[in-house]
Amino acid sequence: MYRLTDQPIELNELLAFVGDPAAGAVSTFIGTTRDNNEGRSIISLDYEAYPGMAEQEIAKLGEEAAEKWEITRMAIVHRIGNVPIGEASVIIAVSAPHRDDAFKACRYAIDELKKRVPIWKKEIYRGGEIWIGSQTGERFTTPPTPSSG
Amino acid sequence: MYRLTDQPIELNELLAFVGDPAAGAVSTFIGTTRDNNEGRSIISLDYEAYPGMAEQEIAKLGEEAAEKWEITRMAIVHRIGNVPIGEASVIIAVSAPHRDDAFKACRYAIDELKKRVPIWKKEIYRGGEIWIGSQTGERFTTPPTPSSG
Amino acid sequence: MKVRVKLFAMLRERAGTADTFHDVPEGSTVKDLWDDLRRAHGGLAGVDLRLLYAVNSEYVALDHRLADGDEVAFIPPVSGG
Amino acid sequence: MKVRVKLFAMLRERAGTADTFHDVPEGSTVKDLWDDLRRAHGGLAGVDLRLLYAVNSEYVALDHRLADGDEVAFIPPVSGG
Repeated sequence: MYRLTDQPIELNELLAFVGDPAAGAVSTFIGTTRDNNEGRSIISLDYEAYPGMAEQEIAKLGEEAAEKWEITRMAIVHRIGNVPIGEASVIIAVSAPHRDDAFKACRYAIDELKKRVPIWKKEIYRGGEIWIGSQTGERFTTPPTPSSG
Repeated sequence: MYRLTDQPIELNELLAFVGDPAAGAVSTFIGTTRDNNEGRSIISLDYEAYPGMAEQEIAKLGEEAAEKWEITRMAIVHRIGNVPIGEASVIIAVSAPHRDDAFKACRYAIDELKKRVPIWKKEIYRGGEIWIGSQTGERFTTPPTPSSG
Repeated sequence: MKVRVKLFAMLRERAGTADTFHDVPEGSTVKDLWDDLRRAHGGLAGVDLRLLYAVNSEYVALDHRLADGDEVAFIPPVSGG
Repeated sequence: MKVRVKLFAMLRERAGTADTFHDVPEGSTVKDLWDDLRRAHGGLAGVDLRLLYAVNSEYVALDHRLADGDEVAFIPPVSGG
């Protein structure tokens, strides 16, 4: 299960998908919106993706993980749009016969996702907005627009 | 939240407990009953604990993890009694500002739990029962009793 | 040749466009197209980020040669997760 | 002195008891108690597992000296998780 959604991610759905009688271990990772980042007080995050390619790259992560470790099933769901504090922007679930494979595949997926899946987050913080990854000092900081503020 | 239970473990309860606006990452581990082990066809697992000491040792794992990594909150719940195939015997959830700490603390907790928390599992398989960890060849295999199937 | 251009996140905002069609000469590379775009959109001129490039949803190098009908995406530093 | 003895898992099954009280001489160690138990319960005689020992819920060494009222647990290889 490799997909984007503009709705809250349902962890139970991912767990049902990866559940298997042959699996003895499930590792999950949940990325949530924190209320602060580098001294900025965060209101929410806005996620944007390159649809099609993002899902394709996410599916590649799963294939690569399955080549590297003995895993049973994997699910990666990334949320797009506005994600309030405390809600999940991404959930990864991996089942495997043994825990070492589950942990390593889960860690690999989130690390690689952050490096190369075409998804971007804009931080909406008290006092402005900033595209994370593209910030270079204040040059790329834009004031919040009335509609998104 | 460090406890034993004789009921199915509710992951959502653990996630609610570790959820925190300051946390950006949650790593969870779910250990489930597999349908096979070393060629044996498993029917279920029976878990027994030294109550009191088991909970105390589980809580120590959390304290140790909090000394080693920057974590926000941790929950470890282990199920006792009969655990059918596919159901969780243990769930660990760790929240942290950043994912590296969450993953490492979660991994540490399950690895150490398996080494020193006084909990034991007896495998009920087709053809017999065996205390995992105490098996030394067939010497310690006992035939299933009619009541435990 | 005609190619479709996709801009995202900060690039999209600076260009003021997300999805456009461009005419490019035969033999153009991704770099040629990017240079064109920077001339066409003043907001892109100052961008000095390390970009990635995808043609038809696969990452390619900056000197990748374009074909008619290609979908070309300019990908600023990703920040999913 | 009187101590409480807790046996678990395979040890419990082999001894046929989980929770009993024993009289031990002053100055007895965990090892002395274990030797006693093996004499008392034939099922424990053949056990050659690497055990752990806890007194009042804290792991101790085999030569730990017991006190009156201690709760002594004999812990076969754990297998939680």
